[in-house]
Amino acid sequence: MSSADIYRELILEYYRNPRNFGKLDRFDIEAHDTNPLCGDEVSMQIRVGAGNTIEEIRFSGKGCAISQASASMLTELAKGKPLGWVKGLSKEDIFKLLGTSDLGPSRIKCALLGMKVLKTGVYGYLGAHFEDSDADPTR
Amino acid sequence: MSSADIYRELILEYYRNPRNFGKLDRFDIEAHDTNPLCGDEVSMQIRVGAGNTIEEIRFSGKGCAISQASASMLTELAKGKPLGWVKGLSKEDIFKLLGTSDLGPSRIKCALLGMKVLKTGVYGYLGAHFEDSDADPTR
Amino acid sequence: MLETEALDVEQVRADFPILTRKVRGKRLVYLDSAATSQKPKQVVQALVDYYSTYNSNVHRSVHTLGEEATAAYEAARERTARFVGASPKELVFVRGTTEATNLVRFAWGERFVEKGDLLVTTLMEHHSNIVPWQLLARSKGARLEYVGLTEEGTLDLAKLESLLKESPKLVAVTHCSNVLGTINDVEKVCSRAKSAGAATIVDGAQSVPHMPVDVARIGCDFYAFSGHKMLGPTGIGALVGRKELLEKMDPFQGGGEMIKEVFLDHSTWNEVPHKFEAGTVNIADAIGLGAAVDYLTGLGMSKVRDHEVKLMRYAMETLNALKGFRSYGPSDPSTRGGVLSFNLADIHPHDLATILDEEGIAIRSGHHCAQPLMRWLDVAATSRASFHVYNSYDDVDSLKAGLEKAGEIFKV
Amino acid sequence: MLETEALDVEQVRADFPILTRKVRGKRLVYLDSAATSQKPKQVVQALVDYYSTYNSNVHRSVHTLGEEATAAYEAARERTARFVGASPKELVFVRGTTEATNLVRFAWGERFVEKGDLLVTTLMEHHSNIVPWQLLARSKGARLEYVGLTEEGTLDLAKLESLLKESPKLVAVTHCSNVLGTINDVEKVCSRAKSAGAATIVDGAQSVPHMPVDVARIGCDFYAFSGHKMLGPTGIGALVGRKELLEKMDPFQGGGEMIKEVFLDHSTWNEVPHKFEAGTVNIADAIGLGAAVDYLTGLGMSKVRDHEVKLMRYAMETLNALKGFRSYGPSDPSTRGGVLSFNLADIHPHDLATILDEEGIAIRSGHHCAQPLMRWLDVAATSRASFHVYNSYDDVDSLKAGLEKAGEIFKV
Ligand SMILES: Cc1ncc(COP(=O)(O)O)c(C=O)c1O
Ligand SMILES: Cc1ncc(COP(=O)(O)O)c(C=O)c1O
Repeated sequence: MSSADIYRELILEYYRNPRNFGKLDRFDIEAHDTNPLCGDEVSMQIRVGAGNTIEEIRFSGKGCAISQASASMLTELAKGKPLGWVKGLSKEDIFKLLGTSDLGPSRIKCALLGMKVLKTGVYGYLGAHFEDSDADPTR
Repeated sequence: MSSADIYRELILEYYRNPRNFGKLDRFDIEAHDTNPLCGDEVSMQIRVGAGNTIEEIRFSGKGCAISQASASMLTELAKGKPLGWVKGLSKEDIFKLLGTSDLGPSRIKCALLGMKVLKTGVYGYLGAHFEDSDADPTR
Repeated sequence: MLETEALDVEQVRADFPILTRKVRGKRLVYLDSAATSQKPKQVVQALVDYYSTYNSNVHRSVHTLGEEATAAYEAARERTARFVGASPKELVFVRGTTEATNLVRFAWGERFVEKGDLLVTTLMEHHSNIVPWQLLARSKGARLEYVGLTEEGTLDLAKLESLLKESPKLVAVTHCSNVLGTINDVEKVCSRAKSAGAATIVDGAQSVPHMPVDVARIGCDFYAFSGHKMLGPTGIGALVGRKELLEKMDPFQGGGEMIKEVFLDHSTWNEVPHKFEAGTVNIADAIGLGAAVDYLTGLGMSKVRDHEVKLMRYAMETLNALKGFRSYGPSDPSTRGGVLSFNLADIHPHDLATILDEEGIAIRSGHHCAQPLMRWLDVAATSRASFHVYNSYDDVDSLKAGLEKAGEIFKV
Repeated sequence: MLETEALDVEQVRADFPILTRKVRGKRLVYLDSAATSQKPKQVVQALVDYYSTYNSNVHRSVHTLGEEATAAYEAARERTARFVGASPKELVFVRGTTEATNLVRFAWGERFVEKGDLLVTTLMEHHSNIVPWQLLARSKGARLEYVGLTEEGTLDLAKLESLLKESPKLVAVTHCSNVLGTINDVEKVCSRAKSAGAATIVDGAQSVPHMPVDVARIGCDFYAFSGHKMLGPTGIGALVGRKELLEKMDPFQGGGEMIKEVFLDHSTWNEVPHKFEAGTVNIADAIGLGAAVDYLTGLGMSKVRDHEVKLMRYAMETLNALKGFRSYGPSDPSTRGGVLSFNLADIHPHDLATILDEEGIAIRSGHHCAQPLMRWLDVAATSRASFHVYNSYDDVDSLKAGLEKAGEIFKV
């Protein structure tokens, strides 16, 4: 897959006009992470609604098109879902959102940063333990 | 030169029956050094006589035949000489005593350990500065 | 300069086997030498020779292999020291620049820095010339202050002077910035720092590989550099230090080789530089570094420098014409080292690097281990193209074409 | 054991180009593997491949070469970790055993050891497992005590027990002595130390190269070893540490790669093991160590061990018959590693080594970085023959002939 394919309209569109970008006034969950190897940053805030659902979700951050677009796409997908749904999220889901899995190992970390932040936040809220290996492309 | 030549009678004789081995009751100069790379040790004591001569000299130490024999031979040579004579000593003098210069670089350090101790002691006594390079086989 | 005196790039390239490799079907255009340089076959051959004919531990050995290995290791020390104008007794082999600054932190800093002391570094440093001083300041209750930068990305010398009035214990400065390319007048900085009573450490990671360096003229107390950026193997580098200072310092790591005698309750130390080389040293790679020094010496460091200035001039002219192209650091190529950091419109450097990679072009993207500088530049990251002896105008042209393609994809 | 299952020494020897070399006109008889082992061509080839096809800096790179180098480096970590029964997140690449113990001294010791604390090591340690604890004790005002030895050169376990009653903070012990050959029951020592609340560090420099090792079974907190003694390149080794402990520890060296974020006044750290790998790592040699691990795994570590026990048995039988021959350490070859220290009459080990060298035989002579042990043995130095996979009965026979010649020259 060529880079022209990776950076198709959709990703560029989300990069330049990210959905759910910003902060919430009231929120129950907040998480932040950076990719130490490339410096990308993503924060997420979630307001939990009735029945432990993701009532509202916002992200902010800076970084490459892949990290920011995938975080933005993920917030759209997550909105309205029960918190427990987050546990089932896998990297394949992210690849589906992005429309590609053909990323080098370092770019995969960019793609999965949003998911890592979302899981960290939700698992912390649920009192569960986040297993790093899920977001580790070397495994 | 083969090792049978290096370890000729003379060196073995000095190794097993070192001349001037031991300690002085009264002495004006004392110096000690070890070869950190192989652990050989040599100490020397000198009693300074009239006209700044080496009136009495003893050495002690432990180590290989080459380090101990050359230190012992050197004490014999030095005895009675003026202190200033020590300054002119060079590694060639030691090779002459040993009857060989065909030693690998690490064994040269063994051969020159006695001279290094003698120079350190005498230079200290004369207030002079001992230049290491003299006894450094890598120079 | 006569044309015959210039570097013969084609001849140089023939010494670097990796350059014949294809990346994603394209010719490899390697523009990431500031991260690590490629290695000429002479360096690799030095490793192969060592391992296949005289591999042995050094210094404590009486047998032939051991004496050959020791002689080669010490000869490499001698050649590397002479290469930067130092004496071999003043050169400690370390893993690289980072280990060198950390050695100074522990062996000099823990001994000589006290509560309330001031340490000075600059905003353009690599993390390896910042974090050790942060850790030292924390452990000793000292203060760490930064010399800021001018608009052009050079040191704010007025700020330096005002910090020097506070009698700092240490001034740490890079010879050449790995992001801005700025070459600092380290001779002047060290002389001013010395007058103020400060010890000085110069980070030579981006200078020693690219220009003639003479530590005696610079007049610093410590000078650090990495072998892998100067055509040498990974895992080896050097700290050069003034002998009297090295002798006064505590040892760094404890173990074999650095001791003179070990008793149950205490130990005494070997002579410098061995006092700082604990345990089995990186014999093969030190010898490989010696071969890299020979290779560079053979080319001539002035020629290497001239070549890179010419390349930089061409690159700046060529790339500045691109829409949305913005570069950082001094505008005069002759005052910079061979690194060019830039951004292209709103394309994130990682995305840019991915697109260029598809064209066989290797650049670096990110914070370049200089986060404080990134914040000062007010960017999250930059792209960086960096040169070495094997780069040519063709490589710059390829980069330009790659950037044009990226501009199209991102609809810049 | 079926004969067909034994190591095929001739086949192994064909992998080691250096063994075809002549020394002083004689066949090279290399009996100094405890100092550093020779390297099979597979290891050297891994270095050549790296440098000539995918050399690049790791971890911070988006381009193809960088991703290949990163993948190879991390794969080497994975294979090396599995080789000793650890997880890759628990394995820090260092220069060698010495850097590993010093890392623990600084990153664990400076953090967790306090004034008045007790540190315990043993009389049979290499300087690299003594000097760091002396320095730590001095810097913290702690005490260092030694477990003594029995007549046979094994640990005095009664002394260990009495020291454990004083609740030491650390017990440092070697898996296999580089002088006596003694293999310690480190599983037992660690379990006793753990019950007493002590952290444990095991020096695996002489065990990992020669026998199957499983750190999980040993149950230590830290395990250290060197690549260059296990058929790998110089300049690389490993510290294995329990993940929770590594996470709690301070960083060691500061710089690139080990940080997460750097601000002007403080920094935060990367995840383990990267937190302890500051600066550009020794990429090529880590990959080379991975190749050495593959080579040893291919041979099978049990076979390696069996081979060395057989050689040791033959050597002890053969050499003990010589006039004036005296060896040190346990008398049962099956309880020892592949090192045999000895003296021949009153011939100093250096003189012996010089005479043997003339026969092409490389042995080590001196204090073997174990001066406290030398004092306990009441000798200034010993000679040491040590074995690895490429040694054969022929080598032992050559040694015997060489010692006989030395005896003649010295008129023993
Ligand atoms: C038992 C033992 N521990 C530690 C070391 C030190 O290893 P290195 O010199 O590779 O750091 C050695 C070898 O020199 C050794 O034999
Ligand atoms: C200016 C500068 N200083 C220090 C370093 C650190 O060098 P190393 O990673 O070899 O320790 C680098 C390169 O990474 C650099 O560019």
